[in-house]
Amino acid sequence: MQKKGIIIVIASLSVILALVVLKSFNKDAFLLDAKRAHTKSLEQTHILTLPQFKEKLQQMPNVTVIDLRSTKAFEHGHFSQAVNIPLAAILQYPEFHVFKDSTLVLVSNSLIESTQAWMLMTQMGYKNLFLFDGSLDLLSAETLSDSTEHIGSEVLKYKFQADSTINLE
Amino acid sequence: MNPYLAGCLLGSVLLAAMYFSGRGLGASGGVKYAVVSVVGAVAPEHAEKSVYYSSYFNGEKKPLQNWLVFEILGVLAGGFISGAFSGRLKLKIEHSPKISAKKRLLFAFLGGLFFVYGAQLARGCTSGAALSGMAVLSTAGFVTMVAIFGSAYLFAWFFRKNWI
Amino acid sequence: MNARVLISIWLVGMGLILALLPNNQTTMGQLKPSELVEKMKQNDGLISVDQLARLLVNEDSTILLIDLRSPDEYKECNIPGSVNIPYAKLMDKEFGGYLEQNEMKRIFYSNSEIISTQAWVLVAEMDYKNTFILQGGMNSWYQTVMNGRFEGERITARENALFETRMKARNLFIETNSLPDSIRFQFKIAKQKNRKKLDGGCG
Amino acid sequence: MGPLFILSDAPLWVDLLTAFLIGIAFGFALEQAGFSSSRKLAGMFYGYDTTVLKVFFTAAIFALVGSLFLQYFGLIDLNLVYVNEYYVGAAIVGGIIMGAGFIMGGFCPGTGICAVGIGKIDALFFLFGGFVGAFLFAESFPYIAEFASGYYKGPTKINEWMGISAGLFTLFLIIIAVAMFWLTEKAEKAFPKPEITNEL
Repeated sequence: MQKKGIIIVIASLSVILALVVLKSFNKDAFLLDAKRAHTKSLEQTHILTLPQFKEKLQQMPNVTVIDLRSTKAFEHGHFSQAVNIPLAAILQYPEFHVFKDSTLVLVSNSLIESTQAWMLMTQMGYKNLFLFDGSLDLLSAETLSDSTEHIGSEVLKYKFQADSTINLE
Repeated sequence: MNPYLAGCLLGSVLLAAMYFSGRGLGASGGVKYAVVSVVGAVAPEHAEKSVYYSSYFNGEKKPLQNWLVFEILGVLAGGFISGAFSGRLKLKIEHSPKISAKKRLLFAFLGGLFFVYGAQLARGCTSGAALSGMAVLSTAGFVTMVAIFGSAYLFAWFFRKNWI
Repeated sequence: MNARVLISIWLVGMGLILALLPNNQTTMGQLKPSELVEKMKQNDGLISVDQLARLLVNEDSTILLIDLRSPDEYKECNIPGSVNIPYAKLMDKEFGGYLEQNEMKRIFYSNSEIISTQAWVLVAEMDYKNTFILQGGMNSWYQTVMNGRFEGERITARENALFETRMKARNLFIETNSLPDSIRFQFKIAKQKNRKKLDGGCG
Repeated sequence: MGPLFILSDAPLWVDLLTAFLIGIAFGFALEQAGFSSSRKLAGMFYGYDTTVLKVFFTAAIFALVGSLFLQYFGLIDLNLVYVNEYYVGAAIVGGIIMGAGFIMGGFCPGTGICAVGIGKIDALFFLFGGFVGAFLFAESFPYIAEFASGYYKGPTKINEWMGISAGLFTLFLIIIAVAMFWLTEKAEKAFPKPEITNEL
């Protein structure tokens, strides 16, 4: 009777411990839940406008640019420090975890795509992660033109006027 | 049964209630719903006027169509099954030899009155507030638990003749 | 070794494991990263400004248009029929009724696409369906619907229809946003969630 | 994923049937623990039989530990499990009245109903008293409503109030419980009442 009790106690404890260890080593799981990702995204420091992006590239030469476009578009022209990881294949990329501690900037042709990647990677525990607030289509990929005046895209560029004549501000 | 084993059994019942219905166990609430529906049937006008009763009659559900009422019926059946299982079924008045059976019944009646009155005030009895409340880490559960056991220990000296 | 020692060892062991668990328990119904990427790949969560204009003009009643901008921006101007849930308050319980459902089409919009995409990801990973991002956001709405000059000659019926839809949507937008504030916001307060109250206790 | 019937909008009768089945298991567990005897229950307050304390704490901690593990493995959403509303004054005063009722009657409502199930007549009177108590409360409610609904703190959790994680609080609770189990066994040796405990 006593022996049986000891066996039950030890067995149940080790089963739970094993399950917990298994879960914590599971790679296909988020580190941050939706609530924390939401809090993190509220800081808005991850959105880089063009001038901020250029500054970042100059200040930190070891920034890694993650180019989310298709391989074809990437081969056409890209940043010198860019790595091509299409969003669809982002989890299959072999050395994905290597970037865990470096500063990363996500770029793409579509803001939706880079924001999705940002949310995904933030929840997977990537920290110094930024996204470029703009489309690569509009830039020449190798040289960033200085002439483009750029404010964040999340600013309304128009003003509502009741008389239906709407002016660009 | 070994108390710790019985505790684990009771704990798994509580866990099942949380897992299936998202709530803890309870008992005094069933008593309340029985009283509410009796009052509603006997004196409908009074029940309609009263702030307390009317809140139980304005929903779609009848007061007796309640989780707790059915749970309590189950407790009655479960006690019977277990009693039959262990050969403890017997009509009797259990009391200390130092007091008469009548006195025991009077105190049992008073005890029930106080207990359910207090449970209504605290929104839960030992099972609904203390046990289930502790299992979900609710502050109310811990406070009620400490108050129940604390006051019972305080009053224990006055009623020692009833028990020992 | 009696029962008390056994249960004590068992409980303390469980307690130690629990105390050492990381405190970032995943919330309910959260997708795995691979499942979320699958959802992103499908790319069916987008709606263009013209599609939205058509839905508005046809008075589609299955859409739930959600403005994620700040209350000030919302008051300045908003797309007719939208309710304002500022992005900062998206995860608040009171707006749960808008997110935790599969029936209505949620359309998130902000001035651009970043904030609405963030909201889209948060809802998508809770495994709710029927969520859309307004492509280009409010800026694109202005550019296409409000300021859009129809280029080229209007030849085909299709082009004609597109132009008409834009015109109607533009008029609708101007009409509703020109109304005095007291009328504009009378019916447009985001409803509190009406999920059934948790039942329990025995009081 | 749990709680099953909250997330799935199950029809009412399924929920009520579950309630009945859970009730049977509840009554069975209470009776097997010996809670159908008022003298065993009262024994806790005089130290000769501390079964109540052992069962009570083991059950609460078992359910707590179980629910936290279920949450960790994503099987239950604890946000959807009812957390008792905290009315400070009502909880304390109600608890004190309940303690007095406990030592007078020797049952609590759950154990009383379970004892009725095996034919205890004193438990039946306890239950009658309970009906009267509930009736008196309903009738006196208008006079005490202000107190009963005052000092409202919402469904707060004690670990959040203390600012620590649920797991850490559980560990503290377990350590307290284990110390209490040890003390109760000492008490049973210090205040033995063999003439009562042998009878039970």
